[in-house]
Amino acid sequence: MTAPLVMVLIPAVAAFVGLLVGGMSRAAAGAIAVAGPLGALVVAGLLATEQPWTDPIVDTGFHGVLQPFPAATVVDGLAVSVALMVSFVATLVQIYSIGYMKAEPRYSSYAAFVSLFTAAMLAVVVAGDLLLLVVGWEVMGLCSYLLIGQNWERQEARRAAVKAFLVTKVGDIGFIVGIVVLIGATGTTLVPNAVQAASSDPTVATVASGLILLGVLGKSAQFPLHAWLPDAMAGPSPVSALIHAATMVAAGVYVVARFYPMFLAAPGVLTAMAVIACITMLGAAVISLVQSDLKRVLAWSTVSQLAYMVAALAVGSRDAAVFHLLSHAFFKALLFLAAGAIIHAVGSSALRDIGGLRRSMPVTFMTMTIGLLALVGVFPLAGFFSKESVLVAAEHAAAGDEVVAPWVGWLVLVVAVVTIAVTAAYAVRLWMLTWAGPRRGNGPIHEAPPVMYLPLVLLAVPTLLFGFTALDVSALPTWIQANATEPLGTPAALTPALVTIALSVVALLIGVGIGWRSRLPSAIGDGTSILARGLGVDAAYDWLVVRPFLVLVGWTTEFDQHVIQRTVSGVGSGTAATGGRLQRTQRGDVQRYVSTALTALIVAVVITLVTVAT
Amino acid sequence: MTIQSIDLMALAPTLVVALGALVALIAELVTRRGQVAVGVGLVTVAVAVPFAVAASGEQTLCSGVDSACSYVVTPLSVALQVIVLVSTAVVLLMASADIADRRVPGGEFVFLMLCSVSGAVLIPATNDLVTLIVALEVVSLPTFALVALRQGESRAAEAALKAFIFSIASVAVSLYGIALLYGTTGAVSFDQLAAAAQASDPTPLATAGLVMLLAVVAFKIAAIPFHGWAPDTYQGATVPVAAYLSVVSKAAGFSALLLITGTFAAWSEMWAPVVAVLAGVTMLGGNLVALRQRLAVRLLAWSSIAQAGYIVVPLAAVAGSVAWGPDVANAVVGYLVAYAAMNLGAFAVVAVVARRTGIVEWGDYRGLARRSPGLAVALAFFLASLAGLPPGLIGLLVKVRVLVVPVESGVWWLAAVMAVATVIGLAYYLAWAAQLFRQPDVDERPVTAEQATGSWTAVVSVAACLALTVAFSVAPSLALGLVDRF
Amino acid sequence: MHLSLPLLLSVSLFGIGVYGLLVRRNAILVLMSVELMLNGVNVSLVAFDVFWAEALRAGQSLAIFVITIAAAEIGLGLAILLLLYRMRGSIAIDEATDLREDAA
Amino acid sequence: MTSNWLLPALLVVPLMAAGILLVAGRRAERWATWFGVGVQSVGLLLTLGALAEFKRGSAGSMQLVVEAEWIPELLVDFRLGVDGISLPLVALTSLLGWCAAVYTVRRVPEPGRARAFVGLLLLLQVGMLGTFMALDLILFFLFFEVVLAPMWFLIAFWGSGERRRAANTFILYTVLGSVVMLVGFLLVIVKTGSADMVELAGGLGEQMSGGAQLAAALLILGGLAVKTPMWPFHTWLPDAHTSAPTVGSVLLAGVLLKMGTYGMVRIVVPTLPDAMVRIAPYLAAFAVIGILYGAMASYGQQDLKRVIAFSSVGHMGFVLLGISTLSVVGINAALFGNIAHGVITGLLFFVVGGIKERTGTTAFASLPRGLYASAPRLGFLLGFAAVASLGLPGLAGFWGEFLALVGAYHPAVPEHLYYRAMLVLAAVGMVLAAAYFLRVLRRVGQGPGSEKTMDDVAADEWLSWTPLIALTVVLGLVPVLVFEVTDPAVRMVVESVAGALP
Repeated sequence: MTAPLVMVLIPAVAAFVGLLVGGMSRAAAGAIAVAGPLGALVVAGLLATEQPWTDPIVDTGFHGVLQPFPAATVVDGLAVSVALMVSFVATLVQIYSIGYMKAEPRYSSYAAFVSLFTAAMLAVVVAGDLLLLVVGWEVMGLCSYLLIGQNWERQEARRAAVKAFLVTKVGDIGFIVGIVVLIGATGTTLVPNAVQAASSDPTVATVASGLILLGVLGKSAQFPLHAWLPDAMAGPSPVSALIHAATMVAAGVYVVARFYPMFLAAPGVLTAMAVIACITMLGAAVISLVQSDLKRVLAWSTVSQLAYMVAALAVGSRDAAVFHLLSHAFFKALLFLAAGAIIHAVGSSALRDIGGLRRSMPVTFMTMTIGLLALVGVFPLAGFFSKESVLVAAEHAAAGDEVVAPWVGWLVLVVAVVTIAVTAAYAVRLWMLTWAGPRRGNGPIHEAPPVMYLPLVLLAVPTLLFGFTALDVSALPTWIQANATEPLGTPAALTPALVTIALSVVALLIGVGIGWRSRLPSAIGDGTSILARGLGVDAAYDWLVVRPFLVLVGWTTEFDQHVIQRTVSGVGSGTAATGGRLQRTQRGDVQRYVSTALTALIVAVVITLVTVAT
Repeated sequence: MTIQSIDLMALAPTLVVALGALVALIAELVTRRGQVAVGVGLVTVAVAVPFAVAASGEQTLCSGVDSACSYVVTPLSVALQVIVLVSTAVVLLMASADIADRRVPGGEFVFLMLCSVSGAVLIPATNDLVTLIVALEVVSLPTFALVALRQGESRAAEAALKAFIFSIASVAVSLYGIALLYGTTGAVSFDQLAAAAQASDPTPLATAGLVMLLAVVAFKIAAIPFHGWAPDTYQGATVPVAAYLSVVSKAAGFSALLLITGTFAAWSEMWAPVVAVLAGVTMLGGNLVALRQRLAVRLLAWSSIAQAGYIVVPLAAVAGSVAWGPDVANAVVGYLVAYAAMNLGAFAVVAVVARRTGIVEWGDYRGLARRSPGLAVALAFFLASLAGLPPGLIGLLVKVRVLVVPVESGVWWLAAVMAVATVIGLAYYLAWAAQLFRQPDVDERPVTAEQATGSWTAVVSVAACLALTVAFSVAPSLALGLVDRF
Repeated sequence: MHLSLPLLLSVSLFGIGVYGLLVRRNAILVLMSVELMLNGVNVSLVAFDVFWAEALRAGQSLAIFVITIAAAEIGLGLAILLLLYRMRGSIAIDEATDLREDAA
Repeated sequence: MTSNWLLPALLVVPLMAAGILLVAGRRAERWATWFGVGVQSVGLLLTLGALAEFKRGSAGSMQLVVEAEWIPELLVDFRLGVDGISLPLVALTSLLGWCAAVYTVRRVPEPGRARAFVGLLLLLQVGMLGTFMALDLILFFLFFEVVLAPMWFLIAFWGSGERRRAANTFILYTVLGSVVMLVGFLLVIVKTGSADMVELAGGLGEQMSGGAQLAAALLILGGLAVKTPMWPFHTWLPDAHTSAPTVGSVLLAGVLLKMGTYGMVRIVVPTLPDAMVRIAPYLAAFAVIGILYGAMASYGQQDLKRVIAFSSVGHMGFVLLGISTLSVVGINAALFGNIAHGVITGLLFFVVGGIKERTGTTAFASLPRGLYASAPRLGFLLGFAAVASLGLPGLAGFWGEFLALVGAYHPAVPEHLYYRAMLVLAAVGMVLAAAYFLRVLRRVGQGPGSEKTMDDVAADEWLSWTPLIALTVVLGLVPVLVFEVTDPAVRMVVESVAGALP
């Protein structure tokens, strides 16, 4: 039982125990809930200490598909860093939930599912075996479905849960078929070997990575499978913070990072990724600008930020993507938890009811402002450095020294810069509507309890300091590269370049200007405009997928009910009817019987004579 | 002129039965009690069986000229004789109840039945057409009298009339067939006929003659289209007589069919298709009409018509690589043995229930399991066997044994028809079996007091059939390998 | 005399017999027509026997058997008709249809 | 093989018990169900003994073989034996039989008559175990038919809704199938002169001419397809499941469906390899149609039991796809899929039976919503079983389907691209499966919760269901428990097919 497996099992066991014993006392449930992810964090820390992980692969020596449980694990810089982030954020979310979920009757099952989710995410992170990866991937999807549908009394919670699961499941078809192709083509289920073998054969690489990309689009809510994330806000805020901001949505990016040599061997797929990322990045940011609900603004912002990571991967820089993934996790979790605190205090998440809370919720105000600044990418916060690294990577690609064509680099660079402006705009709008201006809504507002704002503070620390680790090459870059199973050249420093800084500052200022003008309450809108409802993508889904499916279902049930059923019962009644007709020949007159018999005999004689003659 | 030496030992079974008939008649006259006649009947059968077995391999009534004997005992004939005799014993047990309460004159009944049985015992061992026809008449005529023997029942006369007219018509036609065969081959003895068949292809007259000869066989086994009389006669006659008709007289028919097809084995491409169509139509028609029946006896009549179709299948499938031979004959005898046990059992239960409760419609058997569980389980077992559904194992095994022949000879359509017929058959057997175990509806039919006298013998007949069927299910080679035992 | 003449006679007798069997309403006439059919058979049997003239003279012996069979049948037939007449009062065959399929 | 008394004992014990119940008087009504549990427990112990005796190393060859001549005229010998393919199924049958018996102790369905009910269950057990142990074609056919009468009575007398029509359709349709299969068997026996499955699989079957092989394979597959059920021979399944009593549908879905696929792997694939190689692509096509059709049809159903019935059509579609690949991974996936489906759908039907008992209905129109609130544990089990059934990785349902896809990527038959298209369609089937199960959970589990009106899962229900729940998780986490037994036997089967491959 290797250390990574222990790290995965602690939250899983906590979940199981929580489910069993949770009903008894809330305190016990709370303690177990926090203990799970905390245990994982401790083990992750221990793993981090033996930094130059000598032999990353710990496999069970039994390849081939019919093996005992796929327990092979991978421990390298990439895995440990993400694992640390996941367990850190999960622990904070569990602590936060104790306060947030005080009035929730089904707290024990909620806490258990969050721990189970953490275990699943960690399983994906340390998965050295494709099968373990698939197990973690799907269990994550299930936990997100269960947690979104936590208070299933509400109609939109039920609908959102099903929508989330099905849309991600659509993506998962591609993912599973991709994994099947990978196993089939390379014959092994060990991730490094499979990736190495796949990257050597371009066709397999293209097909496999194209299919896996489908799964990633579903999980990381990229266009066209992004529609489920905004609706997922129907779930409780801590869930949105953990799953729909920091971890699960990032799992897609992580998997691409893990399979990166294969993706590099398929430039076509990378180009497609770049285009999709750009569409999502800009589209989501613009939609976020017109949202009327606090959490939906943040949701669309997450979609846009994820597009940044995908774009970074598309332009050939895995480190930039992972760097942005980590930093985004911190400040976006912070923002969602802060939003949760506000909703907890105000009672509604609609912007109309929120306003002028600066004085009544000081800590939340302070931490949320830090988060928004990081989101926008203001120096010296983590967001600035990670976003800059993406821009630098795009600029390298534009210069043509990456696998992808230069125009892709230019496209990503331009769209990224424009999105910075739009991001700044919606961030400022959000800030102004929430904190500045007169107090909308009524009733006393007081600060969230300590158990809720402590995690906010704890998250604010990495949001402030994490950026600096990227400066010298020996810190974060080497950490991510540290004897990664597939070395990708020398670890370049993720230091921002002057020209990109200039561009982003200019875009930032423009954005602030736009945001300032649209801070007036009248600009909130009621969220019914086409733009607000996600550019009609949902309607498109309804027409292109849901409606035809229901028509098909109708045909099948119709076909099954009438055609096949009718034939079977028809045969039944048909035989009975022939029986009836035969019966009518028996009317009782013996002379009629004899005449039929004799005519039959004559016919038999004639036919036999004819057949014998021929 | 050599005096024909007659080996009485060979003829013993027929003589014993005939003698028994007379003794039974006289016994009833002397003692005025029908039960004694039944006792004599049972003793006669008990004595006849060992004689039949002992006679195996003998032959007699041989003509001095070409030493062609007209009475040859083969293992096949012994098996058929044993089946006929044992079935008669069961029918006598069944009938003793009717005889006891004067519904049927005891002496005459047993006398007529034993006369008919003496003919039935004669047929399997006949070796020429003349003896065959005479024996067939000896079997048939007493049965019409038996059918009409029912006191105070106008429909019995009508039933006897229908059977009688159908019989004399088919016998006349068969005789004409024999005349034609004799005309074309100049021989009546089976050995000479077989030689003539091997010698040349069938001339048109011979073909016509043979097909017409099959008429009387089709009448005896009540195969469609010669089945018209069967349902009406079974309904008109008393249940034991209907049982007798459905088993013993059919066994006689099958013996005749086996002998005829055996003789003309060389011409099998000519008669096999006719028999195949006969079997196919009988199986399908019998089951289809049985679906619609409401009266228990009429349903059993149509069911026994369908079962006759199954029994003929091996003969019908003689084609290509499969020639007429012991393998085909054993399949027919195997099914016949199982059929006799199952069918007699079903008739026995119907007889008991009809006498105790007066129920005639199988629909009214609802909840029989509540009132007399033993009878219900027995009837369910017989119906399952007839349907070929486990726990009625023997019914299934003999169907498998019969189905092997068409599969081996490649007569696919026949195998398909049998498959479909079995499924249709299952429908009505199952419906009846289900009625037995359903909750009895509210107005429980009053169960009349048990007729004290003679009712135990009827139950014994049910028990005998049940024992036989279960024994066959456990050790199927008792039935399937009966011929090899002698 | 050529063999076909007696055969012609026998076929015609047989045909008339069959016609009578199927058409006549009175049971006794039906029995008579069956007799006709049997005699038709006898004619052909005797004719064939003459034709073959083989040692056993099987044709003639069968003819005698047929005659006895006919007698037995008639005896039994009349007994059944008597019973029918006593029960029903008429021996018309096409009235004797109490036993039949009660087709719905 | 020292203890070859094990297998006959497994058959004789329930048979004698059924006999005792048949003969026992009316007083037996009281102790009938306990007697049933006792007998099934003995059966379970015997099975565990067999599992222990079974030597994993030589899982490919027949073990615990018992042989006795029975009907020489039909070449039928009473020959029983177990190998890697049949052992898991025997174990599954014993387990489900035991769970059913425990469930029936205090829950004999309307109209009671416990003595007859338990007797029929024991007869059913004999038929099912016999089918998996028989090594002679005709013996296999006999046990195949023994199952029908008891199941017919269970549906017709203890079922609900228009149970008589459902029972009749079930038995007539299956009997027609089994008779067609019998004709196929007879053709094989006639052509090869032997009815012994091991001999036939060993190579005797290959000597049959191509045409005869094809005819026999089509006939036998036709019969087995009705039992599986393969689309379009599935119409009897929804009616039978809806009308059958809980325990009836558990055994019907849990074991009876497996006799079809077991027959294919045990008889058709090794004995008629040339024909199988030509038929495989069409079998794959029917399998995939079954998957998609089953999923879409179950989305449109208005009754909980019918949804699960159609889901079984979908799951068996995956099993058929696995078999049609004729590859080691594919057939292993099929056998695992059999076991997983048996356990999960058995659990599903138990839970739905529980719901029907508490709410009196399974129709969506009249089912109360908010089961999660009114009976939390029952709701959790419904959710758990539904999620397992839609193939969540980590639970038993996933391996059967996923490995069938892996098998389809590299089928033994030459048509690789064709199979990859099938693979993608089957994967689409997975998301449809998720769709209809989530619809069920949303409609039944969630919704404006009514307060706790229903009594939650009772003790005896827990006792009866826990083995299934545990097995779903254990098989999900450690699938090798089944694979180590089935793999050697499957390699033998695939070797016998290898000769026929171009």
